[in-house]
Formats: sequence, C-alpha cells, structure tokens
Amino acid sequence: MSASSLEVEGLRTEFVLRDRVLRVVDDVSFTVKPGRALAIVGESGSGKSVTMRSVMRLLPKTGRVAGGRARLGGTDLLGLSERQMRKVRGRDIGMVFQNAMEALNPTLTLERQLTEHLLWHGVCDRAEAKRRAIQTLGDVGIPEPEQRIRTYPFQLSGGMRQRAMIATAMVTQPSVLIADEPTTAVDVTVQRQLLDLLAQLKARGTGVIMITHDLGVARYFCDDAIVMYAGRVVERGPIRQLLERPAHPYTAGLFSSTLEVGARHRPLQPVPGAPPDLAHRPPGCAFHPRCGQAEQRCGQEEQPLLPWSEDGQREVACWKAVQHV
Amino acid sequence: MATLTEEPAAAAGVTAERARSHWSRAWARFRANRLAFVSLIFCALLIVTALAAPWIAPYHFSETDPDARLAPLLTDGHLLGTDLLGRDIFSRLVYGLRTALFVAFGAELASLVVAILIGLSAGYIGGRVDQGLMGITDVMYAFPSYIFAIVLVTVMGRSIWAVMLAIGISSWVTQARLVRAQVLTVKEREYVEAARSMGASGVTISLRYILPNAIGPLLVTTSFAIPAAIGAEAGLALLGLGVQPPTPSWGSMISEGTSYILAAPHLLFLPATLFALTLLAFTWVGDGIRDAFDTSGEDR
Amino acid sequence: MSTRSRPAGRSTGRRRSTAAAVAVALALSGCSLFGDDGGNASGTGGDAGSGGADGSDAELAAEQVLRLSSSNLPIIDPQVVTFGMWMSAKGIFEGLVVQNEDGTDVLPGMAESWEVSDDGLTYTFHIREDAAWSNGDPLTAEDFERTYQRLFTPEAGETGGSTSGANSYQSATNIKGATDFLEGATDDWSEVGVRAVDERVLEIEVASPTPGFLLAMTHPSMLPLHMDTVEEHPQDWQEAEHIVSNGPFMIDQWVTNSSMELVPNPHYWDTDNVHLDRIEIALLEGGTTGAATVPYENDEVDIVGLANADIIRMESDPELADHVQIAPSVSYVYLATLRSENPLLEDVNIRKALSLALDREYIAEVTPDAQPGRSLVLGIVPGYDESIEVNEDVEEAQGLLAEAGYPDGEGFPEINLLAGSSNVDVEAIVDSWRRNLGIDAKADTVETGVLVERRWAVQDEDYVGFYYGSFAGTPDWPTMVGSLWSPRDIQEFSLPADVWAEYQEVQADGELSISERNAELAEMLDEHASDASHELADLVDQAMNSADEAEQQELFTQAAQLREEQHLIIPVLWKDRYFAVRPTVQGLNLRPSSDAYYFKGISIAADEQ
Amino acid sequence: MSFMTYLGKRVVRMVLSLIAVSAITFTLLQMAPGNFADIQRISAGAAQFGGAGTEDMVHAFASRYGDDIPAWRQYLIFMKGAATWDFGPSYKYPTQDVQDIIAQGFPISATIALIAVALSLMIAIPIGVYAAVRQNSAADHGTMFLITLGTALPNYLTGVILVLFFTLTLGVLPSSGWDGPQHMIMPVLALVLGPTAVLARYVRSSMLETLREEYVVAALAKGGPRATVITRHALGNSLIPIVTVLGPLLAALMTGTVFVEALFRIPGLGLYFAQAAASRDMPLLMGTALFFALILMTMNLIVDLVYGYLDPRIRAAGGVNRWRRSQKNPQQQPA
Repeated sequence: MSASSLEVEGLRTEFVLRDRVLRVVDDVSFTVKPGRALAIVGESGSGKSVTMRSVMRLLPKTGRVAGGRARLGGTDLLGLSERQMRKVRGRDIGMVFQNAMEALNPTLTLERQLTEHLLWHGVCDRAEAKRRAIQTLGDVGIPEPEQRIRTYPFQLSGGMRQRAMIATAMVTQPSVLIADEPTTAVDVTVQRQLLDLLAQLKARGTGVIMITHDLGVARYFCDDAIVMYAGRVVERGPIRQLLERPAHPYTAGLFSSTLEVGARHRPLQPVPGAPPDLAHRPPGCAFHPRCGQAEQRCGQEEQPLLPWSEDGQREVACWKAVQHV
Repeated sequence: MATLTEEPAAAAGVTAERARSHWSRAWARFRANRLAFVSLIFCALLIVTALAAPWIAPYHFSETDPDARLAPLLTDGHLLGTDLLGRDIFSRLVYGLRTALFVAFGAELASLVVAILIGLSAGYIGGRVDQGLMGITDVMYAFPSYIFAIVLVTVMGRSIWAVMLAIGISSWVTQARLVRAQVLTVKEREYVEAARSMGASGVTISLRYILPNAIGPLLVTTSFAIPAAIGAEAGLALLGLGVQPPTPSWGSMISEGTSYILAAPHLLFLPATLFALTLLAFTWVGDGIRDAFDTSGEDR
Repeated sequence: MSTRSRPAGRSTGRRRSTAAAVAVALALSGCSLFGDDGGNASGTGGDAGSGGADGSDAELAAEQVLRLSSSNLPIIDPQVVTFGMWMSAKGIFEGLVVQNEDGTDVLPGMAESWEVSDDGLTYTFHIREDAAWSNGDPLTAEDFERTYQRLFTPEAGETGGSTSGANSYQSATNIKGATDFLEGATDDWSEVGVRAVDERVLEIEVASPTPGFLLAMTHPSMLPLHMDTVEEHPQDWQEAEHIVSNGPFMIDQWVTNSSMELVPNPHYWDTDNVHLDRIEIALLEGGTTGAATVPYENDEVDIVGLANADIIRMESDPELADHVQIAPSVSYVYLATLRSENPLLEDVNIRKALSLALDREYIAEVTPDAQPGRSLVLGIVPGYDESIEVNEDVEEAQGLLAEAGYPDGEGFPEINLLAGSSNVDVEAIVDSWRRNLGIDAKADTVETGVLVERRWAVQDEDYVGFYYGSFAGTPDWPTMVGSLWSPRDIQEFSLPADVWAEYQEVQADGELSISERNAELAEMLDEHASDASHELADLVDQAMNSADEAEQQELFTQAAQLREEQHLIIPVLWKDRYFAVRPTVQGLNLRPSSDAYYFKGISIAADEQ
Repeated sequence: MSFMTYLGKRVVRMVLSLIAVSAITFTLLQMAPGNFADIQRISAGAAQFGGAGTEDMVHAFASRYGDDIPAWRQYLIFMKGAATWDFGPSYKYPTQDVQDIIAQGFPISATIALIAVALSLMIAIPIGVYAAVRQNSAADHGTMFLITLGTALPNYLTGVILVLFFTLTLGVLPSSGWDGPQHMIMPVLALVLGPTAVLARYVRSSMLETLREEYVVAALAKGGPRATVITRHALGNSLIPIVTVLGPLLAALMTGTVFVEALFRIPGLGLYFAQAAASRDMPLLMGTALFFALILMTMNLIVDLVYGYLDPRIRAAGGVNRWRRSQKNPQQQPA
C-alpha cells in the first residue's frame, strides 16, 4: 500500500427531494496527507457526514454528487465505476463508525467481520486473513485475540467493541481512515486509549479524517481542522491556531461552549437557535440569523472563504473577521 | 451518522413547534404517497356512501322486485342487477358497506379502548398487575376467538352489536401488548421522570405524557385492524354468525354468491370485488400512515 | 333469464316425466328389477335419459362403479336420526320389506312373505331361508326382535348414540306397547308387540289396525342390526372394520368427513340383482360451496343432489338440463304458530288472513326445488283431494284483517318468522305479507341453538309470529294426518299461551310418574284444547280404525281439511328433490322417500359414443 | 437462568393457560343456548320425524357425562380425561374419541399448512427483498400492490376460482377429495396467497429496517459487493423477526382451515372445529379448543427457541424475554 493523499476539491452534494433539491454539501475542499489528521467540526446537520459519504460514494438513493473531485493518489474517486469504487472502499479507505454496537453486525462473529473484506478484495486467503485479523485485534489492544475472534460483538464491552471496530477498518491497512465520531460513545478513559491507537496508525503513515464535535479530542489528535456550517466550510486552519484564535463567530461560539466541563456528551448547541433548514437557507451568510455580531451586510452577501493568516494556512468565510485581521 | 436522520430531515425537525410539525410533516409525507392518498380518498368516499346509504341506494335493501329476479348487470332500474328475490344488488352493496364499516369501526373503537386501558395499566403500574394482565392477554391470544363469536351471537342475538363485540374482543390483545410496550419505553423518558418528580399523579402522567406518545404506533395498528375487522365480519357472516338477514353483509352476499357462481356470477363477483377493493384501500391507507410516521425511513 | 314462469299444474306434469324416464331406463337396462312391475314400463318416450337410449347402452360398462357425493355422515346408525340412516336404508341394511319403485307399496325384503290377521292387529313375517349377514351368520327373527328392543330402549345410548330421534317414529308404526316401553312406563319387554316365534318367524302386534304399517316398516329405524357386534363394540360397531350388515352392499372403507366405499355383500340373498362392483361415496359437508356441481360436471360423481342455485344452473344449460331428474316431494315447508304472551295469533281469523296472504307462487319461484304447498298433506299421497287446500286470497285476507280491527294492517304488530337458516323463502314469505297486507314482517334468523330453545317457548309480548320448519315423511295418509302434526300436536297448538306454559312445566316435571304425567297432560288438553282439535282427534281415530278403505279415505280427507282450517300450522311449500344423474346410470328409481333410491338394481352402461 | 429452567417455566405457563382456556370455553359453552341433542335433531334429522310431543325424549344421549350431573362435575370429568389425553367420544361422532379425531385430522391439516407456508416463504422472501431493495421504485410499488391483493381475496373465493379453472375449464385436477398429491395442489394454492402477502410485507419492512442499520453501511464501506451485503448481512438479520410471524400463522393453518377443507373435501381438523361449537358438542369443542391453544402456544415456544437459536444475542442472554428486558439499556451489556 502506498501512502497517498486524499484531496477533495469543490465537492457538492445534493439531495433530490420530491419537490426540491437540497444542496447539503456546497463547495467543500480539503486535503489529508499521509500521516496527518484532519478534523471536520460542526453541529449536527452541518454536512460533515454527508461529505464523507460523498467521498465514499455511499450516499442514500436520493443523494448525488453534483460536482467536485475527490482524488486519492491521483485517481478521482468520483469518476470511478461502482465496481472500481468497491475496491477502494475498505481497502484504500477504511471507515470507523461512531457506534460499534450498531456498525458491527450483531449476528456475525468478529472473525467474519474482520476477514470478509480481506477476502472480498482478494488480499489474501482465508487462513491468512484470520491470522491478520487476530494480529490486528491484538494490535488494537484486545486481550486473547485468538479466543475473542470467535465471539459476537455484543459479548464485548463498549470499549472493546469500539477497538474491534477500529480493527475492522485497520486490518486492510488503508491509506486513509475516516473516523466518524469514533470516541463519542465511549467513556473518557477508553477514549484516550482509542485516540492513542489512532495516533499509532497515523504514525505509520495513514491519513486520518476525524469527524467530531469534540474539540478536546480534535486538539489532542488532529493536525488540521475545517469547520462546517450549513454545508459549507466556514473556517479552516491548523487546529491549534483555530482553537487559540477562532476567526469565525460560529467557531468562536462552538469552542466556548465545548470547552465547558461536562459539555462533551451533549449535542452541540453553541449558539442560541438551530441550524437553518437547508431548504430555506438564509441569504448571505447562513449563520447571520444566529450571529451576535451580524450586520445588514451579512444578510446580503455570500461569504467566500478568504485567507485570514499571512501564511495562508487559515481561511475564514466572514467579512468581518477578514476586516479585523 | 445513522443514515441521514440527523442531516436535512432533523435539521428541519428541531423547531419550537416540534409536535405540530411532526403531524403536519406526517401528513405531508402521507399526501405525497400517491397510492395511499388515492386510497384515502376512496375510503372517504366509502365512508360517505355508508353514512348516506339511504339517499344513495335507490331501493331499500330488503325491497324485492318479483318481476326482475336474477336480473343481470345493467338492467333498467337495477344497474348491478338483482338477486334471486329481485332485490337490487347495488342497494344491497351500499347497505352492506354500511354494515361492514359500522362493524369494523365500532369493533376497533371498542378494542382500542380496552387495549389502552389494559396496556396502560399493565405498563404503567407494572409488577403483579402487569403480570396478571399480560397473563390474561396470553390466554386470550391462545383462545379461539370463534367460540367467543358464537357465544356472543347466541346470547345477544344476531345483532350488529354482537358481531362488533365479537370482533373487537378478538383484536384487542395485540393492541394491548403494543400499548404496554410503548408505555414501557416512554415511561423511562426524562420528561416523564420530571413530571413524576413534580408530583403528577399516575393518571395524569398516563394520559398527558405517556398516551400521546403511544398514539402514533397505535394509529398504525388500528389502521391495519380496520381491514382485518372488515374481513372478520365477512368471515363470521360466512359461518352464519354475521348480522341478521336481510340486513346485507358482504360476507353473506359473497357466500350466497358462491352458490350462484355458475348460474349468475355477478352475484359473487360484485360483492367480492368491492370487498377486495375496500380491504385494499384500507390496507394502503394503513401503509401510508405507517410510512408517514416512520421517521427512520429515508426522506424522499 | 329473469323470471321463469311456472304453470300451476307443473307438479303433475313433472311427475309424469320422471316416471317415464324411470320406465325408459328400466326398459332399456334389460334387467328386470321388479319383474312383477314390468307393466309399468309403458314408456312413451320420456325426455330425460333419452341421450343414452340408443340401444347400445344395454351393454354394461366393464367397471360397475357408482360414484356419489353425499352430505357428511358422522354415523350411519339407522336408529339415530342423522343423514346416515338414509344411507343405511339405501342398501347397507335391508328391512323385512322394501319399497316398490315408486314408493307406494312394499316388496319382500328379508321377509319373503307375510300375513296379516283378520283383525288387522297381528303381522306375521316369514324370514327367507337364505337371509344372512355379511359375515355369513344366518339372519333370524331374533335379530329383528333384539334390534327393535334397542330401538325402543331409551337408554340405548350405550350402543353408540341416542335412538331418541328415530324411536319417536314408532308412533307411525303403532306397535303395541312400544310407546309405554320407550317412555319408561313399563320395562317389561314382553308387553311390547314384537316377538320372534322361531328362527324364521317374526310376529308384530299393533295397537290398532294401522293402514300403511308395512310401508312404515321400510323406515331406516326398522332395519335389523347385528346385535352381537353392536354389543361387542358399542362405540365402534359402525366402522368399516367391525360392521356386519345385511343389505346388498357393505362398507369396505370409511374415512370420516371424506369418503366411504361400499362393495357387494357376498352373502346377500339376491345377488343376481346386485350389479355394481363398488360404490364410491364422497362425503361433503353440506351447503359450504357454490361449486357443488363441479364434481359432477368434471365426471367425478354419477349422481348429485342439486340445491337451489345448482338447479338454476343445470336447467339453464342445454346439455346438462337433460341430466336433471326429479323425485317427487317428500317434505313440506310450514309455519307453526309461536305461542306468545300477545294473544293476537290465538284468533283463527288472523292466522287465516296471514295464510291466505302468502304469495306461494312467488315463494316457490324463488325456491327452485319447491312448488306451492297449499296443504300439510303432500300432493302425491294417493287419493289426494284438492278440496283440502288453502287457496290464497289477498282480498279475503285483507277483509279478515279489517274485521279483526286492523284495516290495511294499521296497528298490527310486527310479525316475526323464527328461522334457523336464512333461506330466501323466509325472506319471500315476510315479503309477501308486507306487500299483500301492509303489515310489518321480519325474518328472525337465529343460531340453531337459540332456535331449539325458543321455538316451543312462550314468546315475549311484542313477539308474535311463526316458527319456520320443514317435515319429511312417507307420503301416506296415516303419516301425513296422523303423525306429521298429529291431532295431539294440533291440540297442543290450540292451547292458550299460559296453559301451554303450564303444560310444558308438567311435561318437564321429573317428580311425576309417567302415568301421572300423562294423565295430567291429557286433562289439560281435554279442558283447554280447541273443540276443532278434539274433533280432529276423533276423525283420525275413526280413520285409523276403519276397515273400509273408501270410508277411511273420506275420514282422512275430512281430518286434513279440518286441520288446515285451524291455520295453526300453515303450509308454504312442497319440496321436490332434484338430482343430476349421468345418462350411463341405469336402473335408478327415484322414490318420494328420504332415502330417494336403493342401490340395488343400479348398473352402469358402457359410455355413450 | 438455564435453558431447562426457562423451558420449565414456559411449560408451566402453558399448562396454566390451557386450564384457563378450557375453563373459559366450558363456561361459554354452558352459557350458550341449546344443547347437542336438540340441535342434532333439528339440523341433521331436520324435522324428518317427530314433533312437539317428543321433546322430553331428547335428553338422553350417550356420553360419559349424563345429563343429571352438574356442569362443574362434567368439567372435572372432562379435564381428568384431558390430563391423560383422553377427551372421550364426541357427541356428534359417537364412534370416535376426540383425541382420535384430532389424531386423524391434524396430520392432514398440518401437511397442507406446512406446504402452503413453505411455498409462501419461497415466494415471499425474494419478493419482499426485491421490493425493499428497490424501495419506492415503481417495481416496489407494483409488486407490493399485487401482493396486497392476495390479502384481499378470501381463501374460499380463491378456492372456488381455482376449482372453476383447473377442474371445470381445464379438467386437469380433481375437484375435491384427499387421495394423493393431485388433491393437494388446489388447497395449497388457495391457502398460499394470503400468507404470501402477509409474509412478503413483513420481509419487506423488516428488510427495510435492516438495510437502514449501520452495519449494512459499514459492510458496504468495507467494499462489500451489494448483493453479498444484502444476502449475508441484511437478509439473515431481517429474517429473524419473520420467525415470530410464522408461529401464529402456522398454528392457525395447522389447526385447519374451515372453508378450504370444506370446499376441497379434505378430512382435516377445520370442519370438526367449526362444527363443534355450533352443535354444542362439548367434548369435541373442548378438545379442539385445547388442541388449538396447545398448538398455538407450542408454536410460540418453538418460535422463541428458534429465535434464540438464530439470534446469538438472545442465545447468550438466555431467552427472549430476558433479552428484550435488557434491551432497554443496550449499553450495559456484560463484557
């Protein structure tokens, strides 16, 4: 497996409803280099998960990618046939789900679930697959992997289950790992262990995308971050800089609320109000109805992502923020 | 990221008027389901027809026309022909519809009341009461409802009320179990805990907090129970336990019609077709309701 | 097809054509069933069955198999009133005597001859020498005596079912002492007039000269049973593995609710006239399906009874119409007055009005197997006289109603018809009252269990009306006048409702001895029954005891007329029996009897080309 | 709770329920007007003979109960026999013991039921899966439309139409009877339509639910071919709930289908059952009602056991009920 970058450019995803078309992901771009980790941050409904499912081409029937590119080592995933795409999934890009209880099939043994994609992709034969599966289970810190591999997911504790989930994604040694809130469902001590596990992976050269609304987790583990609101990227930059000096009022609100003690497990409600119904997207900056600093202009002008720092590492979609640089 | 529920759908769902929009969204979804919507219109037509039967039917159901016995379709004055006695088939179908719907709705209403009472008490009070009530439903479940029907019909006479009760009695069990299950899940919710901590009485909690939340699923099962009850009415009529003749019932018309299947097929096929259509329409409405309430489904 | 007109005189015409068809079939089958009746075969070219009448059908089919369908038979015990008893009578058992081909007289059966004493009280039957059971045992007079003892023993239930239904029949046979024995007034069997004199001679004494006694002996309940088997297997004796019978056929196989197979009995005395090698009977639960004629049309059965819709279907099919054969009626549909707290119907004129207002033509039209029944005596009874009939007269009925204080039906309470099944004729009856008299009328169709509880009870005040029912019996005067609605029944019906309630209490009073009870009941009847009903009883008594046939006939007719004039029991329909019979079936005699025909003598012709 | 304890508890509950069913049935029957002898006389003998004067003779009919014994003793006598699977002779079929009637009729009804349900499953599963996979497409709506028609056609009507077609028009099948495979075709076809419709709808909705499960997405994200994911991950799990529908369905069909058995003249249990109550045949009614309840409860027990076997979660939790209870807090599974 060669370490390759995932480069997403101008991704647009739409949902075709009965009477209208919703643009759920609008002009999203990012890059994940080997050995780096990108955090995608945002409230529920901001389009994080759809972005990732667009890349994996696992949108529901009503969804479609309307534009953009997603290159993995030079291949545009969005242009592949379904057949070719299947070879990418699970082999080149692995995916870790938020809740292993739901993402692992309750009626199949771990062995089956850890080895089936090795076989699908013709990586190795059954015996070798099993060997690798046991090896990987051991790697993620599951004791007695030889025995555990015969058990069913529900027979594991929550933390173990999440490890097994990660093992499932790791067993094929993908170049990119997409982790969708991988630590939300587990308690703090387990969370730390899981993050260390992912860090080892990163150290081995895997690029990781972590969808999260837990900034503590993001800061601990990720290198870069993009903040999404209503399907668009409103701010991007190295995670530490973002945390230290959020540029977008939304980012600022998000951060102040999540840093409070005990706020971690609550759904994000950083700012009063709810995210907009995408069918009735406010004109101008989509955030302006909730923004404490909004002015008339905010409701009139679309806000493109503009450079915010001199090194060009940071960008923000807020004219006021740019003004204040 | 359990599919898209948190995405566009939920994004819109979290509003202040959450409850109202829950229903209105369900209605919107229902309306968009063409089959269900057409079925609903058909069912509404049926209900109106049943209510207005005396004005719609050209004849009384027992009025005979000795000069036009076994008239075929499209006979003058008897659009759908007549039966052996010369009774107008169209009129009898209309009144039969009335019987079917009256019995079905009545039976379901009765069974719903019983089911809610029992399910609510079992689920809310729990413990011995729960065990006892669920024991009763277990027995009822294994009990051949046909025997109930016979006894009711014999004790009460072959009245429409007996038929209604007979059907209602055999259909409350599933509903009661459903209510209980709903209560058990809702009971654990925080707002119920909160209400309890504020000293709300059991009855208040049951009626104000638990019941409304159980109504969605109940509505769905009821919508399926209606066609089942229509079918059960026909079945009882076939066994000679239906409403008293000459009050028309589709079941007895069908069973009568089967003996004329060769001599006068329209005596069978008209009630059978109408029966099937009605059953289908109600079933599809039920399907529509289920889909409309099923928020876990993908938004179309 | 909308309305089929029915000429008033149709019944007689139909009878003739049936007889002719039977005669043709007989003549062509080439085997003389009843040699002595050959004169009857004066066939003048009937319509039915002529399809097979091309001379070639004298040739018998290689396989002599008759396929039938029958209503389901839980049991065939001839002494228990179920449909099974008639299957027994068709040819599984054979009595002392059998009916002739038109059911008007008897022919030798197990008895090869008999004598009647001059006083008409003692019948001496000589059982044929070669009479035998299907297991080879000789059949003796004692077998009959033992069987009849079972019949007249109320608790014979031990032997697999109650004989209570059938033993009521003995009133028609009028055997001396039987009623007392049955009711328990005596348990001394020697007081009953049934005696095996020796192996071959059976003597039966009747209480009074009994016209029609011999014909009455053809009823299934008078068939002999192999009592050793019955006693050895009280529960299972009827089953194929145990049963021992004496008829031309015996049960080979019997799957309850499904099928029965009969094969010839090798020990039968008259095997020359047994032509069928096998009889396959499909057992069908009655009235369940509209496809009843399908097995016939699909050539799975050779004879099938037709119900209303089937008759319409068959008669409207040009090809199948030829297959329809009709047995004259053995039953009538009647309305019996219900006792009610409301004395409305205790007025004979009101009952008469209701009877006169019945549109029997219309009711018969909606009932394809029936003809208008204007008398409780069936039209086929020899010497039937139309003068006894009730003739509809709507004007007179309206007049009677007005006289009673209900002009145009105003103020008249609703008339109910208590019925156990929802037949169209019930609807037609109430319909004709509504139309002709302008009164409210309703059919109250109740579940059978309710019916049996309510029909003899005194109804609530607002409930006035009739009980709908039907009777079948042997079409002779003693049965029609003396037993089916006997003078005693009429007396009971004429009792006012309150007396009737008391009467029933006495009937059910277990404290009274039988003689005490009978005495008390007789006293109540004497005192409260109508004069006409007493007169009726006298007339029937005289008729039964009359030695002169003409006089007897006259007395019976008078009694019948008197009974009609009471309008306590209103005749509605006479029911015929319709069959579809495959043209290849030869030698079938449809008789006006509930068993309809005997298997003996039937043969199957080779297929028509 | 060990398996044997679980089974033992279930059996005890079954026995209690059976006693309750028998008591209710008996009480209801006692309340019903009319009695066997009267009804028998009026319906079978019709009014062939007899009349008002014979009413007092009808009360003596054969049974082991007699008519002077109080009802509660009749019940005890019956139940004493029932405990040893001896229901005594039927009133209407006095030559047969009720348990023999059941022993004769049940295998026949059960055969038809099993064939019909097996056939239903074979049709319903592919249809349900197909419709679910194509949810909301024209193909989905079309197949579901057609299959729902199946529930709207009562089986006796289907039966009559089958007879008209196969027997009267084509002449290829015997109209009725029970003597070899050719007699099974039409009854099975008449019975298959309703269950097929019901099952297909269940399969579809269960499948839809499963397809929304995250593990299906996860399997797809691992690069699983769609067909494989559907058959190996989704289908297996969605068929488990179907088992719960099969229990009552089989029980209902196995105890006989009155109309179809009557129409095709099949000596199954259905007719006996239907007639028993109407004719007030106490032993037959009690016997068949108890048998019905027994079959239903046994089927439910089997269903629960099979369910447990199919679903490892339940297998491990030691019984469905316990598992269902634990479902309220799915996060607290023991490690």
